[in-house]
Amino acid sequence: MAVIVDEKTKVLIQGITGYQGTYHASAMREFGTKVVAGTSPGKGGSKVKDVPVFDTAMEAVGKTGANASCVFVPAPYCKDAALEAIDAGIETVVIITEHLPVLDAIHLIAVARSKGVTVIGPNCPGIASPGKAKVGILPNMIFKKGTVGVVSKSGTLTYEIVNAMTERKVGQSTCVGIGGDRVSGTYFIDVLKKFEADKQTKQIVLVGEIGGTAEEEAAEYIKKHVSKPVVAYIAGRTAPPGKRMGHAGAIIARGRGTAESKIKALESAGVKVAKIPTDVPDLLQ
Amino acid sequence: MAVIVDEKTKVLIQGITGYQGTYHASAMREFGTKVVAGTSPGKGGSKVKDVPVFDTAMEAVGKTGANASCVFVPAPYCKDAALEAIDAGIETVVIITEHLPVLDAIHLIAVARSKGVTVIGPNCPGIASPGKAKVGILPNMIFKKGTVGVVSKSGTLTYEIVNAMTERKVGQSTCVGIGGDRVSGTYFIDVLKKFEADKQTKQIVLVGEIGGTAEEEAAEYIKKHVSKPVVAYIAGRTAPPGKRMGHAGAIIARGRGTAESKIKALESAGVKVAKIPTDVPDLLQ
Amino acid sequence: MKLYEYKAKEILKKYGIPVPDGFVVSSPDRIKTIPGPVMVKAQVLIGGRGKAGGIKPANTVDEAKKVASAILGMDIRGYKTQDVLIERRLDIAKEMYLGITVDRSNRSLLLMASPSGGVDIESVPEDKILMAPVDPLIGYQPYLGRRVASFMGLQKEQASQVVSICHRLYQLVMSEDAELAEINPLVVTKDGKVVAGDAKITIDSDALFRHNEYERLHEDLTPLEEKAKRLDIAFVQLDGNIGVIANGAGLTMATLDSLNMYGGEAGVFLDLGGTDDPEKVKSAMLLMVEAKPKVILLNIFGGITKCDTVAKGVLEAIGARRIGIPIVARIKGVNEDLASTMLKDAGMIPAHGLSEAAELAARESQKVG
Amino acid sequence: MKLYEYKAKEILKKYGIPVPDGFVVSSPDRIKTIPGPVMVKAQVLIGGRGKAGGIKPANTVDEAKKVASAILGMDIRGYKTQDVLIERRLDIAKEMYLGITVDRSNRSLLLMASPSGGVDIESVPEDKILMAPVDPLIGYQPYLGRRVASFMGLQKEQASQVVSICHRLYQLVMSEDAELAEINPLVVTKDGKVVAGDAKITIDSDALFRHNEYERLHEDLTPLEEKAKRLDIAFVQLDGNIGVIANGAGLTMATLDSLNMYGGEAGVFLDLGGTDDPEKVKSAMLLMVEAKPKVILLNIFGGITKCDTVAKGVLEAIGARRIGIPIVARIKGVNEDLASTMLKDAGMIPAHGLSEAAELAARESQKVG
Repeated sequence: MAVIVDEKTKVLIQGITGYQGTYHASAMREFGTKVVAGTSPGKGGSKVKDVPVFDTAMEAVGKTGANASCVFVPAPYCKDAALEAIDAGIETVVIITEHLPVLDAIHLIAVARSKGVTVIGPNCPGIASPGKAKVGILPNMIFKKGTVGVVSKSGTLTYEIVNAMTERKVGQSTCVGIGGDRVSGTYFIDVLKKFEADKQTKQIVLVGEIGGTAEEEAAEYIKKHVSKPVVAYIAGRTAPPGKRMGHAGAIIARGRGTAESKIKALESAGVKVAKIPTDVPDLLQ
Repeated sequence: MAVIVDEKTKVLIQGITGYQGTYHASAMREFGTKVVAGTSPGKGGSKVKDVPVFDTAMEAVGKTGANASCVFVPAPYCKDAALEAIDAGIETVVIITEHLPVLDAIHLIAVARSKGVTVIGPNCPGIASPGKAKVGILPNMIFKKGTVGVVSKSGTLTYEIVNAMTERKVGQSTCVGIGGDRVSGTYFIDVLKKFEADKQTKQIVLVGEIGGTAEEEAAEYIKKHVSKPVVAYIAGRTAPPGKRMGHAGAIIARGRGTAESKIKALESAGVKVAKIPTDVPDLLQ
Repeated sequence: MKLYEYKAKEILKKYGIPVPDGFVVSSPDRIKTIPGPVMVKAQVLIGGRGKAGGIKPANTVDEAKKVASAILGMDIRGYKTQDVLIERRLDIAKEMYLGITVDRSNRSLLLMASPSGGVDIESVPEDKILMAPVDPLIGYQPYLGRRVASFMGLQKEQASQVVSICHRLYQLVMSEDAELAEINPLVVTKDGKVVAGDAKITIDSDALFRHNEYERLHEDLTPLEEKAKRLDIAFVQLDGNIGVIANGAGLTMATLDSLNMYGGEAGVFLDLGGTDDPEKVKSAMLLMVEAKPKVILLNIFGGITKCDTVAKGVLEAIGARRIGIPIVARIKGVNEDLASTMLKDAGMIPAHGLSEAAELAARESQKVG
Repeated sequence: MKLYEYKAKEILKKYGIPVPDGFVVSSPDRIKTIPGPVMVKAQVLIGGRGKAGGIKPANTVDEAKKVASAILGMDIRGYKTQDVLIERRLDIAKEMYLGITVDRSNRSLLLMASPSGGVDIESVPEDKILMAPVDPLIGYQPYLGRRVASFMGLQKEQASQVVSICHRLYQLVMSEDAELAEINPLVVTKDGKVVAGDAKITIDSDALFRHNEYERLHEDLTPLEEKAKRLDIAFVQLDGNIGVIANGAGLTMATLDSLNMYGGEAGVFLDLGGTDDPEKVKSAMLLMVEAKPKVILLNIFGGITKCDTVAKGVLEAIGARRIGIPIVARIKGVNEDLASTMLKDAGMIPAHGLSEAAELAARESQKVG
């Protein structure tokens, strides 16, 4: 089982000839992922570490059957690349690129949703189902196959938590880094729904941060629809109000979206909330 | 049964205060249709023949539960009105307006399809399920409740054929005038699929005309998916090539879309094709 | 609404698509200088100009004047040449095809491209034509241009020029409400520039309300066509002797088909669209009289209006004049019997159905022969 | 990137949204004439100007100069007033609110409107605020403007002005990549005109690559903030004495939270984003030294790079200087033990986990007091 990516996932790397693209194509392969194609306009016909490179996503999908893509294309060209993947029939688009203009995100995600395509990101570390496949840049060494589903707005903080779990021999079914931009293709609720339905997943870890109301909405959803135990951590309890914390997602505005409101909402939905990230494994059963 | 509109249809008339809107709101009511609301910007709060008028479709839907709309708004404002209806949650939008710019049609139909909304038209006479409901401008007097489903690109020609059927005591389940513009919300195939699934419909009449390839595509579909008997008439056997016949749909281009090619395709799919429109009832069983 | 090549190229230029330097004249005297060796091209709204002798080279001003004199006034497949475009001659390395049109089946715009252009695009084999629908919700994105450039087999410099031209052509179509915008050939010159060799643009006539600038453009219409256009009546001139008036394209065509079955032939037809508005019927009747057919066949299927009201309009149009030709009239709907009587009393031949009307009109037309 | 009111109004004007006549000056001497009775408005990027005395009326040039003198240089909630906007005073009949911003939950733009404006919009009750998401696939259509006008309770003339302003504001947001465009108050004047009384526009800083015109705009940044911005490092000044460097917003916040648990307080933090690029870590270290904290806490979770390579960068940054303050360093990932040894040898305090690092840094900070 696992969610979104698994052993059937065949990955197209968009922007494979760049430093990040090349490095992570290898890392994904080392994780066990089927990396079947790359794109780089004007470099069609070449290879990057045995992976065939195409000029267009249409051709890459046609010739290799890729069904997921991992986008490393720089922000000014990222919307174009993601829409190209969608138009070519890709089902899951993981956008690593950061600093994507919010209007670009709004348009491409609306198109994806209208066509039933899953977008993860932008500005996210990607997704990993240990023992099956990874699409993204999460470090390979931190994972261990298991039964805990992890969904997180954060990148390195997720690594911290997953690493702490693995050190305590608590394995993961799938770990989804959804990214913390204001507008993202996948929110907590989308992943919670999948974890609830996934047989491999027995418990869920949710990692949120201040800003926005996605955690409050997730708490509402958990209360109504999630039967599996959920453990959470919310970053930013001591963050200064009104300061931009590196993410657009971390703006505190109008009294909503504070750590307190999120923690309260989650606790009232029966979620155990850790005080510091490394406490998360202790709260899992 | 019947398709698309029936006794559960509650109609919003967009542009109800215009001559056509007012006239046909009455005619639809006389047909037995539940006409529940009208819109006319700036005239909210008034009534047209007992039908409450609202400023916006959102308000009309919220207050009356309208689930279908009939658009009489002039071409320059028609796309706006249709999208307003879609955004307000209307499920079936029947666009009577003619001369809608093709780019407007492309945009609004794409939006509708992405949201699962049925658009009929533009430039169509609408749809009638005798004994249940009519959304459009088809003349009330020509119908008789029965078991033949009619789908047609044409307006008055449909009236001619339905009238001929009724005079011969052959009743109709639903009659859909899909319009002959180059880009329409509903094509033959969309309706054939519904007629095939509809229990009330026992036989199908398809009225096409030269131009485009919708009839050829319908023939292909009938061959594969339609088990009910189909009778067709194709207008334009003697139309001069390359002349515009009032509809954009009636341009003969590049040897495709001729009456011959359509008739041949339909006959090879087992469809009986009438030589003149009034022969249609003879070919029904 | 089809635009002349010179107008189409003006528009391409406005959107930043390279076209050859040039100018348009309606008289050879207006040619004062030329931008190097040129082509002199007849401006007519029909294909096959080249074969008809409407496109000729010239190397000097005098030569250009001479060639222009020969082409101006030339009859090309029924169209009189009123203007010529004098245009810098391109040093052609490669001719390609690029176009955007409406794709009915996909309900979208369609980007079409071929590495082979210049010749009749219809004779290019299918696997040499890229047909890429533009998803309306996605819109044009650069990846479509890259698909085109890759299909054309272009590299680097030329590829990036083509990507840019695709984008600009799409913007043109969207902003100008073009239902067709075609560059054929799209030329790669010997010095590596990508330039529009010829251009066809058709503006969606339904969208003219938002493009006043096109309303004033010249169209080749006869006075009757002009009148019909103003009345929003489709007017078509054919070869027979029966004038047909009907409402709705399908019904009009079915009327012609039925007429044909009985051996009659339409000489002109007027399609009122799907209306039975008595004023419009009356205008059509007056227009038809001006077209001087030998027999008139009127076939109106009534929707909104009562038949007697429609009949009254017909009588008003005809009543005053003694036109002395047979008029077969069929008006279907509420009060149709009353209408029949009225028409009969006024000397017309009433009919009760489409077949009967067609049969009667065909018979009358054979009489007047 | 927030724009000053005068700049925001220039942009509104460019898109055809009416604004009062006016001009901006940085010195009272520049006021030569005024367009009738005016308001003199401090140009600062913070709310509450009026209450702070930053907005004053004037009726003559002399009065305007006097008022401008008083306001220029004024400190408004920590911001120094460098410019004033001199603007024709509006005859206000009604004050409303109109704005477009990003709606995270709906993943769309959100059109917001209220019949009550001018006051702090946050205190307007919820049922007096229309929140209409703009479906991204539909885009703005006039019906949205009609909903707004109807919600505002406007009729005819004013309604149609508001419909037009909604459309233009949407075009502005789309074309200028604004993440916020707010007109508050949107004024109906006594002679029935709808005019933007005040305006806030924030341009999406991620979209500046397609808006060179904004790159040159003045921003109130300290030299360190300026440097951090160039390096794409988030830099925030706080009240404590510990300098925190971490990679990723979530990890940075978790580091602050953990620090707080152990009684430590951050004085400045640098967030590198989700990278462990040794060059960036090194730059951040150098920047942090300039910020002169009492203790430095470095917390890097390694992804791509080996820990010893990251440690080498840290040592290069620090090595040359004797900064004489405790540095607690934790680098997690491949070769972390080697990195620990390297840092320890250089006199830093290595830590193995987030908690340990936070605890050590808090303890050091209490020592230095």
